[in-house]
Amino acid sequence: MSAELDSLYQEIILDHYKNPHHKGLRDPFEAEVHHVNPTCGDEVTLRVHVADGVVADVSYDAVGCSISQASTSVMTDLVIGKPVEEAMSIHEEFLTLMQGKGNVEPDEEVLEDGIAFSGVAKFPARVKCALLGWMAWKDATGQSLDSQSISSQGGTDD
Amino acid sequence: MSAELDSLYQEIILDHYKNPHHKGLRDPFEAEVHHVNPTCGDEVTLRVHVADGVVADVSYDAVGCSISQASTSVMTDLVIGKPVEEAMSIHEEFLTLMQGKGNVEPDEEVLEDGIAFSGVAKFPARVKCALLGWMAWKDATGQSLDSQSISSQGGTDD
Amino acid sequence: MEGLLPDLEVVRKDFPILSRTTPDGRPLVYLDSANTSQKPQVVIDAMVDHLERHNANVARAMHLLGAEATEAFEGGRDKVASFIGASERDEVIFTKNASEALNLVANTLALPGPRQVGPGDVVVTTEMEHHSNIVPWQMLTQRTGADLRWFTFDDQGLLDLSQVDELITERTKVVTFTWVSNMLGTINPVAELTRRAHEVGAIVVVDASQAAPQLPIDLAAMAPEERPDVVVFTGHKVVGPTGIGVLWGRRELLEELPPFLGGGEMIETVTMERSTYAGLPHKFEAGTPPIVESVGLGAAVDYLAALDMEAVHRHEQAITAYALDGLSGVPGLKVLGPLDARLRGGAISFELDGVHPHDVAQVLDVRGVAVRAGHHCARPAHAKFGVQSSTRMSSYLYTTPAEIDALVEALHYTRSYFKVD
Amino acid sequence: MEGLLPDLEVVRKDFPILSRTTPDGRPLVYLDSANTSQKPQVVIDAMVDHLERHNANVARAMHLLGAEATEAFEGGRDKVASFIGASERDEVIFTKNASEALNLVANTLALPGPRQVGPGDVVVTTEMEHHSNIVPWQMLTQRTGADLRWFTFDDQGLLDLSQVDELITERTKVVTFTWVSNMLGTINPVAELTRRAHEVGAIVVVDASQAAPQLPIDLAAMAPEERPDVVVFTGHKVVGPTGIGVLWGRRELLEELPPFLGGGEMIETVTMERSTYAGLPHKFEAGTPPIVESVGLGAAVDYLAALDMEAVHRHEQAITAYALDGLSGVPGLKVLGPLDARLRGGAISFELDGVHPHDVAQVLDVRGVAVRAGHHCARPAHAKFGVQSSTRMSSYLYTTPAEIDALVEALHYTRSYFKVD
Ligand SMILES: Cc1ncc(COP(=O)(O)O)c(C=O)c1O
Ligand SMILES: Cc1ncc(COP(=O)(O)O)c(C=O)c1O
Repeated sequence: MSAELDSLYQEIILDHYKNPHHKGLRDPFEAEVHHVNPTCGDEVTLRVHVADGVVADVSYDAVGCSISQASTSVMTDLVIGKPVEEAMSIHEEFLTLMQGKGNVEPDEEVLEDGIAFSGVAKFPARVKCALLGWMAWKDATGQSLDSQSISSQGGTDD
Repeated sequence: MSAELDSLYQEIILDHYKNPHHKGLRDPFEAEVHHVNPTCGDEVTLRVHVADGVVADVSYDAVGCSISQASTSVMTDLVIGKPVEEAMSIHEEFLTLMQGKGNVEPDEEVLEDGIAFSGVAKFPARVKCALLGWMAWKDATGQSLDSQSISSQGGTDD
Repeated sequence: MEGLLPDLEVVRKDFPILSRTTPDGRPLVYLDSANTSQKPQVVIDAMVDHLERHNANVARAMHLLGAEATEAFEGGRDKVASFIGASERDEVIFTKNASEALNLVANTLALPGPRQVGPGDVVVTTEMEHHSNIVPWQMLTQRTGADLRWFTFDDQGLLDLSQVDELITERTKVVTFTWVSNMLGTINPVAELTRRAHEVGAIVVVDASQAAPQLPIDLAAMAPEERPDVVVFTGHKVVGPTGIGVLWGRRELLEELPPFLGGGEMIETVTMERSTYAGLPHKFEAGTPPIVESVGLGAAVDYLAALDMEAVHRHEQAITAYALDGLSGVPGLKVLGPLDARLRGGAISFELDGVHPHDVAQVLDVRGVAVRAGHHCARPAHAKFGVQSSTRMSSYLYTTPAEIDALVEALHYTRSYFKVD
Repeated sequence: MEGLLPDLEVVRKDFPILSRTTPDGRPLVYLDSANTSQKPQVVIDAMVDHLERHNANVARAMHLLGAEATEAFEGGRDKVASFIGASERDEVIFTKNASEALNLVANTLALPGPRQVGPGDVVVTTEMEHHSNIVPWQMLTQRTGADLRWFTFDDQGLLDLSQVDELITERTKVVTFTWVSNMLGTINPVAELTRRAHEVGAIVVVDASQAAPQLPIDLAAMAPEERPDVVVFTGHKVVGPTGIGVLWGRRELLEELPPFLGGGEMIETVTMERSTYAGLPHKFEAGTPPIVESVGLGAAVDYLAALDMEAVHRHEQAITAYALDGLSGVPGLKVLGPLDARLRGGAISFELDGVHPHDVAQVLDVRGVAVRAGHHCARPAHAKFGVQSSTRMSSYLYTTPAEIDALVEALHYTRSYFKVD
């Protein structure tokens, strides 16, 4: 029984929960989103700053359970500094892991601390928790890119 | 089986169905009502003329099954010419018979041809058919009396 | 007989109620399936298993039973989505019945939003609709000042398509019609009407309450311009339980419509001042959804899919042809609707000269033959024939030719009982 | 322990799911009954018997099965009417759940009629409502230009009744509140609030979703001025099935309200141009009603009545007192709501310092203890305490003191697992 719990609450997760990385809302950013898990009320407000096709910063403020907090923290570690395209593919990889019902073998090269969440995939009710921050990031990044393409379009119009 | 049917479709009922009494809409009348059985679409338009506290006439136009047609016909026989109060008590008696699920012994003195409907009480789906005309009569008679008390009130006001 | 379901006797064993008898020992001949279908044992068992072993509320619950119940409930949605070939499971909304689904669309079209119907707009329906696809549109048009117009139909029970240009115009915002009529049996030309409606930018709402039980529906296989925007049906007619209906809608449309009922499950966040709403499908599912009903409906559509809806359809057509033939031998009997089985579904309404439909149904019932008498919630279609009511037999996948024989024989008996001739 | 149901172990045997175990063999401790209740065998059996032997559509069908199904369905209505002491069976309307019942009232109050709510009118609710008793009124007031106002509550979770004069005025058209809170557990003063509302001519809508399972309700015994005009509850919380809710309303009020959903069953007559509507209860029951659900609900309320609702209430109070006592021994645990069992129902929400409610529920689940974590569809009430969510245990008639012990022990374990202290 404790083994079952331990597979969910791996040390890495509890560490990130107690000491979240990159927390707090920062400037500059192109997009800010607010995502909610309607079932349980967990919330995240998240900002993305993209510069030259690279995820320059992700900052956030969030309330929620250990899984949602830790996964948001791990996500920032994984995407900050990466080209947007690469970051999106990490997102894909994490999504695949989470939706795999525990049958997907995570690639530590790509997901780093994220592999600690492979146990979460066996708890369907918690998958949404683990994805809250990631979904917010994807949404915000999409909006950042849109706003940039609009402003750069605006540029060519001049 | 045929016995079961025969208890429902007694000769008297089929006779009234084929040759309904008092059918057609006539003057004078104080109230006209239109009742529908929403389940099956059977309809009756019925007029009541009350004079000196007596049911002077009941006339009607109706479409419907043998039970509803016959029961309306029998009803007119029973109430026309009776003091309103007595007619209402016949109505009560018929209602009791219909709602008795076949366990009420009808009083032929009061219900005359109406006793032929005692078999109907055993067919819950048909009870509404048997009551369509009676309910319309009760409604119209109530309205007749109301209209008379209003006009007689109107009289005292002069 | 050709076209019948293979192993029909085995299939019938799946339906416990079919072995019931009347009080005097006659076998039950259930010919009222357009009203509601009977349930196979697997559907009942799935519901029992759920209630005895997995019952919990869904979505909100994080515990073992909650996870099981949620999986079972959402599994029902997946099965329904695949049964009708929906491209996305979240386009499947559970309502309480087909009527609520139609009201949901009609009500939300009255509210502010990109699809709002207003004065001068036209809503088109048909004269052969079930009341549930008339009254909601009367309410919508009365409340918004829009005009309600309708296709009439001919003596054969076929829609008068010559009215298309007059009815479907730039003013038309909604075109709604039944895929298969529950009274006439008529199968309407969904693709053609939908294409015409889409040409003027109207949305198309199809009442598939009678189609879903009888015809294969494959939304994915339809050309987009011929695919309705909304398709509704009801659980209890597809061998599933009461208490659940299905509204499939194109995602973009469902997103444009404002929410209908407010409450638990359909919100994103709530403060006392204002609320925001959840995404599809939950936006339209206020309160505790029909959980055990979804489990039952999932088992039901799986059962139908395993039989193969093409085979079910062939069976219905074979039985319907046989019934039309048998009925034509009853003197004074007039069928209201198409006489060609290939143009129709399995509901056959008829009049019998000299005997009121109630009385027909009553005599039939005493002989164990269950049919419906009345207006079948289609008074306008009856009015068209100048009658209040009719008698209707409706077969389904478990109906045998021998049951049709029993009906026909009982009709002959009815005539003799009432001494017609 | 005093107050428990006599023969509690025998009663528990009525509920098949209570003998389930977790994957590693622990007994299931179901403490999520405010979310949904478990079902006794008699309810399941009644539904099975109906589906296997008596299934047909109701009202419309004149045959043997149709008559049986109608009697069974309407029998459910009779049983519900007697369960709540309604003076008239026709005042009992079946909806799909409590949420639809509340929406029905809120929606029809927006329509033209003697009760229509308009600009300047006030609708009063409370800050402790379930979302299903907030969102419909937000929608109503937003659509009509009326004002939505609300009672707040104090630290103990009790309504601030000093606001009565300010909130309930001549402008007030509707006062609505929950009888028993699903989050705080608070029991609200129905008689007093109703009397005050009636003094200004407002109608009173009571959400009895949590009250009906736990308290005896006897409408007939209430003084007319203290009797609410509408009382709603939901089938699945009173050991009945999902897919059915109850709206009881005073006849005169229900007659004043226009119909809600349009369609089959709720009409008197239909032409293409206009329709007239049936009388109560059918006026508000469009489409095929929840038939097998009424059968299940009828068996459910009969089961509760046989146990005796006074005894069920005593049981809940005894268990709740025992639970409050046990929880008070868990360090860092704070109950959100009244601490006196006599002032409250059986739902106890709490915070545990240092562990998020999700994580509490997760650890408890692994130990077989099923509780709910989240906002329990009462975000405004949570916001009041400055939190998004809480953990909630909720007992019912089948809950034993030993199950409360298991909860308390699992909470101690949770603290040690997360190394709080
Ligand atoms: C107080 C209260 N009101 C309303 C509801 C809504 O009930 P349902 O979800 O069955 O519509 C609930 C239960 O979820 C409740 O606890
Ligand atoms: C064509 C058609 N539409 C709508 C309905 C309404 O379905 P429900 O009563 O389940 O809402 C029916 C069945 O009664 C029907 O046959």
